[in-house]
Amino acid sequence: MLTILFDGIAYGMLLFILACGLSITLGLMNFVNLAHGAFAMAGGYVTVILMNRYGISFYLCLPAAFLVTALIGAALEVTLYRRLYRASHLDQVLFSIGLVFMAIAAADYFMGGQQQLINLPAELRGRFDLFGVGIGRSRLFVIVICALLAVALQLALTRTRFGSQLRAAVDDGRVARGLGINVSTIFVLTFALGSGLAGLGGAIGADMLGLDPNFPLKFLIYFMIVVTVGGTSSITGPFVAALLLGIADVGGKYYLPQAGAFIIYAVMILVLIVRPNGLFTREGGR
Amino acid sequence: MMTALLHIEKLVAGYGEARVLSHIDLTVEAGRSLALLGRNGAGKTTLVDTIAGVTTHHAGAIHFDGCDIARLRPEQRAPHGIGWVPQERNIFPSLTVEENLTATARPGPWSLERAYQMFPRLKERRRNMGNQLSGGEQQMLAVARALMLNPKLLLLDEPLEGLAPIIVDELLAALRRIVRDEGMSAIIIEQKARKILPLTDEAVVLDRGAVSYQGTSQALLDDPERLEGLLSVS
Amino acid sequence: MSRQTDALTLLNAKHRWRLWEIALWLIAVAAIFVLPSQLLILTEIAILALFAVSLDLILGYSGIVSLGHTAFFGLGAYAAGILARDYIAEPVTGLVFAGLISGLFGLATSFLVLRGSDLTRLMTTFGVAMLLAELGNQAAWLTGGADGLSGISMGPILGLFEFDLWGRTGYVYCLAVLIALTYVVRRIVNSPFGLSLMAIRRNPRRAAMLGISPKRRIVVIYAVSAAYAGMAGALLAQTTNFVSPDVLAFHRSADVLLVLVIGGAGHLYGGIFGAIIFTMLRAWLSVATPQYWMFWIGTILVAIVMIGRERLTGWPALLAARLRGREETR
Amino acid sequence: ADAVKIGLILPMTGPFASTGRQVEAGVRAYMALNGDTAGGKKIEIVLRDDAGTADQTRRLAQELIVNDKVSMLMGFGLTPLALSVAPVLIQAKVPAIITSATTSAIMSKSDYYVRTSMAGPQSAVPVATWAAKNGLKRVVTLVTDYGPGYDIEKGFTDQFKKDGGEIVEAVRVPLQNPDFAPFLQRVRDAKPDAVFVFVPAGVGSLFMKQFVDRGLADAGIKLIATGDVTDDDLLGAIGDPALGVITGHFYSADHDSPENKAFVKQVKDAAKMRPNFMAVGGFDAMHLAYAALDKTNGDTDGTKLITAMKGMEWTSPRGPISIDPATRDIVQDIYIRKVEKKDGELYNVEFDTFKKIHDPFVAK
Amino acid sequence: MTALETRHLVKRFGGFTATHDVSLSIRKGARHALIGPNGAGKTTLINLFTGVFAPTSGQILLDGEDITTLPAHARVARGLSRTFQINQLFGDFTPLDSMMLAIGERKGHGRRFWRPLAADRDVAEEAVATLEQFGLADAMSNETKLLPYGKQRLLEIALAIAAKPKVLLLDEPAAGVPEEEREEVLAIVRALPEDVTVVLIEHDMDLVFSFADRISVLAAGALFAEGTVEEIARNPQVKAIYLGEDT
Ligand SMILES: Nc1ncnc2c1ncn2[C@@H]1O[C@H](COP(=O)(O)OP(=O)(O)OP(=O)(O)O)[C@@H](O)[C@H]1O
Ligand SMILES: Nc1ncnc2c1ncn2[C@@H]1O[C@H](COP(=O)(O)OP(=O)(O)OP(=O)(O)O)[C@@H](O)[C@H]1O
Ligand SMILES: CC(C)C[C@H](N)C(=O)O
Ligand SMILES: [Mg+2]
Ligand SMILES: [Mg+2]
Repeated sequence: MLTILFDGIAYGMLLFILACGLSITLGLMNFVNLAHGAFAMAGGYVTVILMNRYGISFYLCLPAAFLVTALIGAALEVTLYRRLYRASHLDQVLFSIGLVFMAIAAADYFMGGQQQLINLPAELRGRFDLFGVGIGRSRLFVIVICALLAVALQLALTRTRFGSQLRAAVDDGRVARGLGINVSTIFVLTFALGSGLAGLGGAIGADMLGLDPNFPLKFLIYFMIVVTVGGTSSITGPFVAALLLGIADVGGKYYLPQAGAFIIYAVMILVLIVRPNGLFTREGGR
Repeated sequence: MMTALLHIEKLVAGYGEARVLSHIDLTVEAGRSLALLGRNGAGKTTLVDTIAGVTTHHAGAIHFDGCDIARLRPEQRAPHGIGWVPQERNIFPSLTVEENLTATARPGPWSLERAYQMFPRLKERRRNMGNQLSGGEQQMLAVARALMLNPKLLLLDEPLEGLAPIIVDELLAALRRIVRDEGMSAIIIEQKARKILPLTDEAVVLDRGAVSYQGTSQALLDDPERLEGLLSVS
Repeated sequence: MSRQTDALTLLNAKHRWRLWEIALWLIAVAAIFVLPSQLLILTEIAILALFAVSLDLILGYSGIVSLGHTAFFGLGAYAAGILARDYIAEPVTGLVFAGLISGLFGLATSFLVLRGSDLTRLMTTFGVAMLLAELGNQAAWLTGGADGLSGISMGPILGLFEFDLWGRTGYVYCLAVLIALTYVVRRIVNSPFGLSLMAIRRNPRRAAMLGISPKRRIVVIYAVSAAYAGMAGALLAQTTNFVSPDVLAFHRSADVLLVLVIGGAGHLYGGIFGAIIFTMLRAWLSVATPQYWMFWIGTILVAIVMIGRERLTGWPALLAARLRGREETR
Repeated sequence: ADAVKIGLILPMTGPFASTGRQVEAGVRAYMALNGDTAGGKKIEIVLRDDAGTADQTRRLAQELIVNDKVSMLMGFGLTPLALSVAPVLIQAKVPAIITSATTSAIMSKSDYYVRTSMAGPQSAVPVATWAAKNGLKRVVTLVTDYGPGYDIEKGFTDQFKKDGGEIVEAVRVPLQNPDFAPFLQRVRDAKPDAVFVFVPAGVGSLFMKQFVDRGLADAGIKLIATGDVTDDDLLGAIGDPALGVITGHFYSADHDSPENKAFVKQVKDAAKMRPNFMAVGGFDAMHLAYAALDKTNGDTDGTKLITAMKGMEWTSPRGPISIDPATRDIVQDIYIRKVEKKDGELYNVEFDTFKKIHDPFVAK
Repeated sequence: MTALETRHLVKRFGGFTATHDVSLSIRKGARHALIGPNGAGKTTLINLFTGVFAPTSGQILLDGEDITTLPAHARVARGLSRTFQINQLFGDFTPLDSMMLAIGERKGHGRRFWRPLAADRDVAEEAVATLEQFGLADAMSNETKLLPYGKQRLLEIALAIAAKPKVLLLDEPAAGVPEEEREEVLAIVRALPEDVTVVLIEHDMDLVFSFADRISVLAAGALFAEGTVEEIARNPQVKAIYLGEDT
């Protein structure tokens, strides 16, 4: 019972870590970056290569995955994304799906089509019992990392001047510039952060979700669900949404296995019927 | 000795390929205020926005405080000391009133307290999101936001629009004080010439993107017929 | 008065038949005779084009983004498939039936697209499609479940024309349906009703203040669009004699969205051109490099956006002139 | 002396791309080892990607027949993909050799299907028998929620009950399912002797890891499965957690025969991967095509080719196999294997054989 | 005869009361002005009238009919029309398109989906005539968003008038309109038939005083004073909180 709750939380947290980068680029920067999953995949492959080819420790791989994808993100922002902030959402969809296709084919070319698996260090494998609750070590690790990340991000984006400058830049880039906000720098940093987080998510998620060239498409939808249900104006929203969805999904599949595949979609639709703009919305905003 | 704070020479600007302003020459001394007048579509907004850097600059120089800023990006101009109140106010909707004020603020005599002192209404609504303000409150916020940049030159595009008469009086008086006492300069656009001419030093009238009058405000005030002629639809 | 004549000329220009429009359809008809070996892929294009036109009705004209449009497509395919398998094998009956079923389902789910942001709509429509897909999977007794619906054998169209292995009948049938239904859309978007849709898309608040009920209009057009998608699905089921569960799969919703965006949403012909371009490109590339064609498609998509669709092809410019004031805002 | 074309339709992209990759490797390996002529004619492969979408499969099949004039079709990664071409086959009378799709239902839909992969629950039934014999009494089944899954679940369950076992619970996992936790927990809570599993190959490796992580093995629950879970292609990547897992399947890269040695070496050299059961499906499909053409002396009439294929028997890399003349389906040996380490690499090592297994769902 | 009436109207946003127990009654055919300090709740009131916001409590009556819960478009159909303080236009429509829409909808053509737009000659003629009245005819085929602000403002008003309302609500119509044209705009409004009720929100006192026959003053969400132009102009409290000294 509590084990299921724990598993649900862990699964939810994994969704969060994968989706929080998207809630930054989509939610805060208002860029429909469907290529988010491609960055996550990049982070995953960085980890796989470092661990399996060079035997580097998993713990070092995580920051490496973050950095590498953040750099890739920054590079793409400067060369491509930057020019599309003002394009229509549909153009952004077209563009980022194009990137996804390229990433899928490239991953296939360089890494092959099969599942890539990583083996976590021994201390993260298996599970232990705590008051009768079976706690998977790797899952506990995911929960801790995500909780820290959620708090840090929420503070950074709502309590700092950087956060408000970012939102201002997104609201009205022209006027933000006119008032002295360095929109390009802010965007490149934020975009790099969003991609880096995706990469980190990919690195952490590779163990549980697996990794193959189709990753960006396979999981895209889960990221989108989390961000939509959570609402696009904060980090807390997706955090709570991820938890809710994770618990509902795991719990639902446990107790009502016949309805397994319906649950996540049903929960999403219900939430959106009751709260069309997601769980957490500021009344204002776009 | 007074030097020109802003000196514009042979400026041509517009939107993309379209040229709206042709060969504008204009000077604003430090500590002086300038009324920018003209009919609907004359190019007032375009001129002010060009100084702020958010239109397309085609040719000409904009000397500001000793350097040519014509080719600087807008975000590089604000730090030189330009404070801008766009015509449509453009309050950031997803920021609170207070965040709207602090996000772009620069150090100087204008602090949050002072802004609130000038517009107590804003203090009452400080936690409101930018798009949950009344029209007049947005206007106040736009002006306060520009002041918090602590600029040397204020660009005010119809700043009185939508404000209650009593606030208009207060704001005009305050602007006058600021210009006189703090050495800030201001360019003020206004549809109702008679409202601002008494409070500004200089006046410029634009017509179809070119300067059709340049002189002191007093001179225009003294010559109502001339003023009428410059502003009415020919 | 000359101003009034001007105005009427301007308004008339919007719905005048253009040369390229007529040419397009003539070429499509001529293909029956000059491209007999390509009829299968042309059929596929016609079906996808109809599907894209249906999406354009809600996306391009009414501003409702959907990532679940395949719900209606799939429903129509199953409806037509089951009808043909168990009851009536005549295709046109099936087409109408599928349109009705999907239209009704569109009507029933339209309340979901009335609220929230683009993202909300994207995801609720997507969710509906996924639920339907899962339902189709579970209701194996009716739909054949994951194995798909087989055992369909279509009767001759209107009792007269048999489907053939070369796909000639199939193509003529699909093309005829596409032309007829595109003509209907053409009437709709050039009517006062169409204008009100475009207004709602741009500013629902102002539209309401002109006495328009945005909700009712959207419900109507959503149902029409759903019926169109259903008919596209029916065409697929009828020309392939099979309904696979992937008629409800996510990638189909995504594909049709891509197709429409490539061609340009809100242009009526955008979906049609998009379908032609996308299908041809994919077919050609996947023959040239079966493993890595996605890379090249991806590159092309990125290039299209970076270079700008308008600059790539001449026709949107023509259209822009024709539909001045109607292109999407960007 | 004109060439005979064979249309190979596979999912080369999308979620089932690795199926396509393996089958293609098998096909190419056969041609590399056996030359490119059969029945006195040159053989040409025309490869098409259907991305796993049935209407694409169908269109490609039709185009290959009408435009490219292929004499045979081959491939078909998934059940619905195979089913979608049935009407075309019936109309065009062209044989289609199924290299991957496994559902029983396919074969009856057209007389032009022949299969070289696996017939329905062919490997599940022997696993059930083996399990019952080896003292496993209470078993939970866990299968993916789609056609082949149902077939395998039913095959296993029927046989296992017949042999006196008890099915404690039947769990079905959605095809799109990122986390196995709730299902595994259900298995664990049911406290069975063993869990019988079928999930498609790629997912299978993830399943394995979570199975171990959840400590099911420690809780005394044995894992038995069809060979998909310990796919040869992924076994190395799964690593030690896979050790000791018992599966039943028709092919292991470790199968000890000269045919297999040659096959494995060829695929490893040419495609830089270890062949799995999909690859061997492609390999044997080619053999069948070649043999049929030899028999008809190069006559490409579809009906003659099908007749030639019926009853064909040969030794495949997987072992002795034949085509049932009545059902056109494959008859093959099913091996019970255990994952072991050999020369530092993991293999499915065969230790028991069930001979000449037919599709259990089709009365002999 | 009252055209528009509110009874104990209240609107709260979270903890903030924007409309505070407003009971207002506007006579049919009135030229009524609504003034008050910034943030007093004038626009909110219009939004309540037109159904943009639902009131927290209280009632709204149009011609004696309770319209409190009617959706916006149904109120328009009953003769309520408005302009927005901040332009709400169809940026990439032409003024002609916008007018065709407004007039067509008024005539109930909006459900016609088979008849081409251009077939409605009478609508087109009226559209052009209205555009001419507002000096927009020359720009009728340009994209709205490229027009100068003042012209856009005129279109905003023209659209509201095209609905031939019984009650017209104008929220700062003159903002951004040059001084000389302000008078012309109000002249058009003034020239509306006598039984059309006009409610004007405006901070330009010259306009208010020359236009209105009655004025209500709103402050902090509540009705603060009401009376004729002279009464209000002389009211010392109104001077203190709103008008200032020199008006
Ligand atoms: N974004 C734009 N793109 C192209 N042309 C524009 C754009 N904005 C304004 N214009 C044109 O530039 C000219 C000058 O406009 P501007 O807004 O500067 O006038 P203004 O004097 O500020 O008028 P107003 O009194 O109405 O505010 C007008 O003819 C207008 O149509
Ligand atoms: N959606 C909202 N949420 C919270 N507060 C709001 C909202 N909309 C308006 N307000 C507040 O309600 C008050 C009244 O606003 P309203 O727009 O009605 O003022 P107004 O009288 O029209 O003022 P102005 O003359 O400045 O336009 C303002 O203080 C505003 O901040
Ligand atoms: C490749 C496998 C997943 C194919 C599956 N057994 C099917 O028949 O659908
Ligand atoms: Mg202006
Ligand atoms: Mg207001």
